[in-house]
Amino acid sequence: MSPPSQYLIVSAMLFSVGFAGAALRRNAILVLIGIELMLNAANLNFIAFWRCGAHPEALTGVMFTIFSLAIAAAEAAVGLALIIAVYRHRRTIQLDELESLKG
Amino acid sequence: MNWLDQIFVTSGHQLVSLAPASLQPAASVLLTIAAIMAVCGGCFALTTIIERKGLGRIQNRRGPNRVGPCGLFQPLADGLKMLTKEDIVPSSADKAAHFLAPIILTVPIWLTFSLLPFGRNMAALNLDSGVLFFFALGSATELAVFMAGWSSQNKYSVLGAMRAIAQMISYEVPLALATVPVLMLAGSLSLVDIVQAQGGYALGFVPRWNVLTPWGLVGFGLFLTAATAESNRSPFDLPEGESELIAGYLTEYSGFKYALFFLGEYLGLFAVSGLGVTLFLGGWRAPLPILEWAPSWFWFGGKFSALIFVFIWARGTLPRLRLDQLLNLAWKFLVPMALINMLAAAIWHLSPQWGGVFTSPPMRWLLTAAMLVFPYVWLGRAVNPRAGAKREYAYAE
Amino acid sequence: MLGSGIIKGFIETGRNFAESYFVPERLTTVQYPEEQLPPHENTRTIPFLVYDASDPAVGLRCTACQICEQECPPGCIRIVKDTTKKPDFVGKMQFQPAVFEIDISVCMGCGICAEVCPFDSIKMDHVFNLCAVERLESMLVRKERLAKSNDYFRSIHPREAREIDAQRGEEKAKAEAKTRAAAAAKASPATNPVCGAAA
Amino acid sequence: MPNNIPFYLAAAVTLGGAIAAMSLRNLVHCALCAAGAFAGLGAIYLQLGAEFVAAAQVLVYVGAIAMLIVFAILLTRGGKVKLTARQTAPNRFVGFLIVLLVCASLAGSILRSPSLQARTLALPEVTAPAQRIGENLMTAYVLPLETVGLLLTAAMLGAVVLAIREEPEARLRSEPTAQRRQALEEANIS
Repeated sequence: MSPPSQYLIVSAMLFSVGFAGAALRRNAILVLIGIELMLNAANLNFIAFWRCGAHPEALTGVMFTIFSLAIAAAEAAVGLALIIAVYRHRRTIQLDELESLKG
Repeated sequence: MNWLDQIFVTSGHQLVSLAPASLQPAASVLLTIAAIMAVCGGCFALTTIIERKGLGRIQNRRGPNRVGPCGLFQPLADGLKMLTKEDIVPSSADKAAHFLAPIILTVPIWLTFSLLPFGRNMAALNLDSGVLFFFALGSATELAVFMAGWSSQNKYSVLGAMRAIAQMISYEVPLALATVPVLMLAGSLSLVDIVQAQGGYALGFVPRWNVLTPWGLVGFGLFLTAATAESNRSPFDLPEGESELIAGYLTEYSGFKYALFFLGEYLGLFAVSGLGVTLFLGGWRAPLPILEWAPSWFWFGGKFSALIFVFIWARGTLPRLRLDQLLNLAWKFLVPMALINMLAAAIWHLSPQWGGVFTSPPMRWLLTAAMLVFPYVWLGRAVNPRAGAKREYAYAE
Repeated sequence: MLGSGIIKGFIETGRNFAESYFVPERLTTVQYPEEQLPPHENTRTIPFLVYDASDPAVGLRCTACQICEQECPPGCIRIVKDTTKKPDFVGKMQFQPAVFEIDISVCMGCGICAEVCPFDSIKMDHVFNLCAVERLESMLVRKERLAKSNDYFRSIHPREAREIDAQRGEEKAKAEAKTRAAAAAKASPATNPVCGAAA
Repeated sequence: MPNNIPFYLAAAVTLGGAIAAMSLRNLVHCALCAAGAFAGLGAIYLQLGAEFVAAAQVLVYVGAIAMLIVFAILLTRGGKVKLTARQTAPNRFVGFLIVLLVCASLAGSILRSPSLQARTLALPEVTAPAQRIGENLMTAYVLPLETVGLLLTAAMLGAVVLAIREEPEARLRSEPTAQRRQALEEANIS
């Protein structure tokens, strides 16, 4: 079995990919996917730390991941509903074209 | 009796022990995979011919009877035809997704078979959260359906895929809710434990299967309905409604890829049938104490075949639903009924502790049955408001 | 109650399935090449020509009047008149077709030729196994293949054949009576120019 | 280390899917690759002994969120979006730089941490049985569970309200306008 740092490094790479995507892509849906990837990276950390932590029988990391999953589902639902609502009004979901609040 | 019951397990062990010691874990895994794939593939071939012949008999026809004795080699001929047909990919299709969709559809369904206990000690994997895994793998097929529909770049394909996804998402809810009472009372998500919990006989001869309780009967009905919809079978086969959508998301598929979709459909049917047998019909348990001498896999196979026959019977009987009827049935009837069923199961479970009249089994029976019959009648009226009214036809008569 | 109709349907189809092994009414299909249902009398496929008695060369009812050729909507009939006349069944001198061809790859089986024929000669057949490996020569049916006996016509269209036979019998009897009368008249000095050639 | 091959495979699927999801042009491809990444993570969870979380991951992410994203893409005609000039070369370079920087800083701290290096995982001892998770949810975590339930209900309602289409005729047919129209008609008649 691999040492925990392997899982953490995979998680770090996943997080950085998600972060770069969320920061640079201009499509709102892709930004949302990037955020989901970052959330997943965090979940992987929780599971890895639970697995090799001192008290795995307490299931803390697992419980946290389960709640995180539920919240991610809620976030995706609301986020995508927002994107669809924005698309109805502005006919675009390219973030650099949604600039009416720019000073 | 015991050697016959465990014949597959022991012969499997003997086969594996022939391999060198370092390769034995891999050999065991490979043998299990090969066994499951061979049995399910054989079942697939057999079911196609039995379904066609059964449908024929139901419709006063004979069905295929030309290839081989009684037409039994028809699946071979069909398979040969499918394999040798030209594989056409539309020029505007998204090649990668079009290629991957049938594979992604079939792989999760194969995986589900590793969870089913086909007999005593005959589950390939005893996962602790088996039922949840089953549903997770089932939901992965939705993505494959979307890929197939979208990558074909065909309006009918996209429409068919959208219908299929709407249907699968809607019916996943009652499917999962119908299984919840079983999980609640068995106290486990593992399929092996659920079969274990259905052991023994009440009054010495009535098996303690879940289907023989009021909540189990209702749950089984809900499960069967939702499972039919989930595996896209008639009367819920709108995604492939050929009168409206040609063949739905399969329109642009031909040759071997089409065969894979076909296979996936039947394997999905087998998977939900196996799950239904395990959850409600007592898995591999014998129906009567005096029949315990027959091997456990025989009972599983028998119940499994009976359930498949019920699906074929339903296909030959019921006309296809309209899309709004389909969604109404799911959200206005199946889901509320499943929720009430959960409540009834909880009362069934807890009523012995209340003491008094509730400890006697007939009282529990009456109480839970009453809890379920009245909502059934009431919700049935809500879902079909014109029931009993005389129909008027615009042009006929 | 919800589901009562569904159960009724299940019972009916279940009976269909189970009884199909015992009750012939529940299994109505026929295994085609081995068993064949007799075609209905009014079935029509392609036309054929009726001949009386046993020799098609003599008894062919067709008089090459070419009405069918003109009426045929797709124009699949070709008729060439013979140069000499022969006596028909009432003894009247008529032409016979030297060539009578139907291109059955063009024929649409409408039956108009049979309707317009004043001599009850062209009728619609019941044969339907008309496929061939070649599409020109074997699809062009000539007089020899078209000619079929009146017995055959009686066997496939018994009702119509009975009527026609009765009618023709009447006509023949009338013609014979006329000839007899003419013969009787010949014995007396008066002559009848119509029935010059008594059979 | 043959034991590690499944992990490397799952990690490769996860990272490859994530990178493809963030760099491909076609939005539907992006969503499908993201679904692949989510499924790969599920495999890693399964390997780590968290069966329940793995199943929930596949059920929620592949079954629900990926489908939601795909539906949103189709509803916003995102599959056929035109690329603007700004969305090309510099982006990719900057993205690579960001990935490298973030990853290097995180990986550096992970690799230098002595407590992580020392501990290795012992495989068979730890699992997360579903029964224990359920007991935990019903005892220690009952308040968070209720809160999540409330949050999900609120999110569902919010999503419906946000995404519901406002019908133009509905406003015409609404009460005050109808009254006004009736009043206007009466005025016209008189």
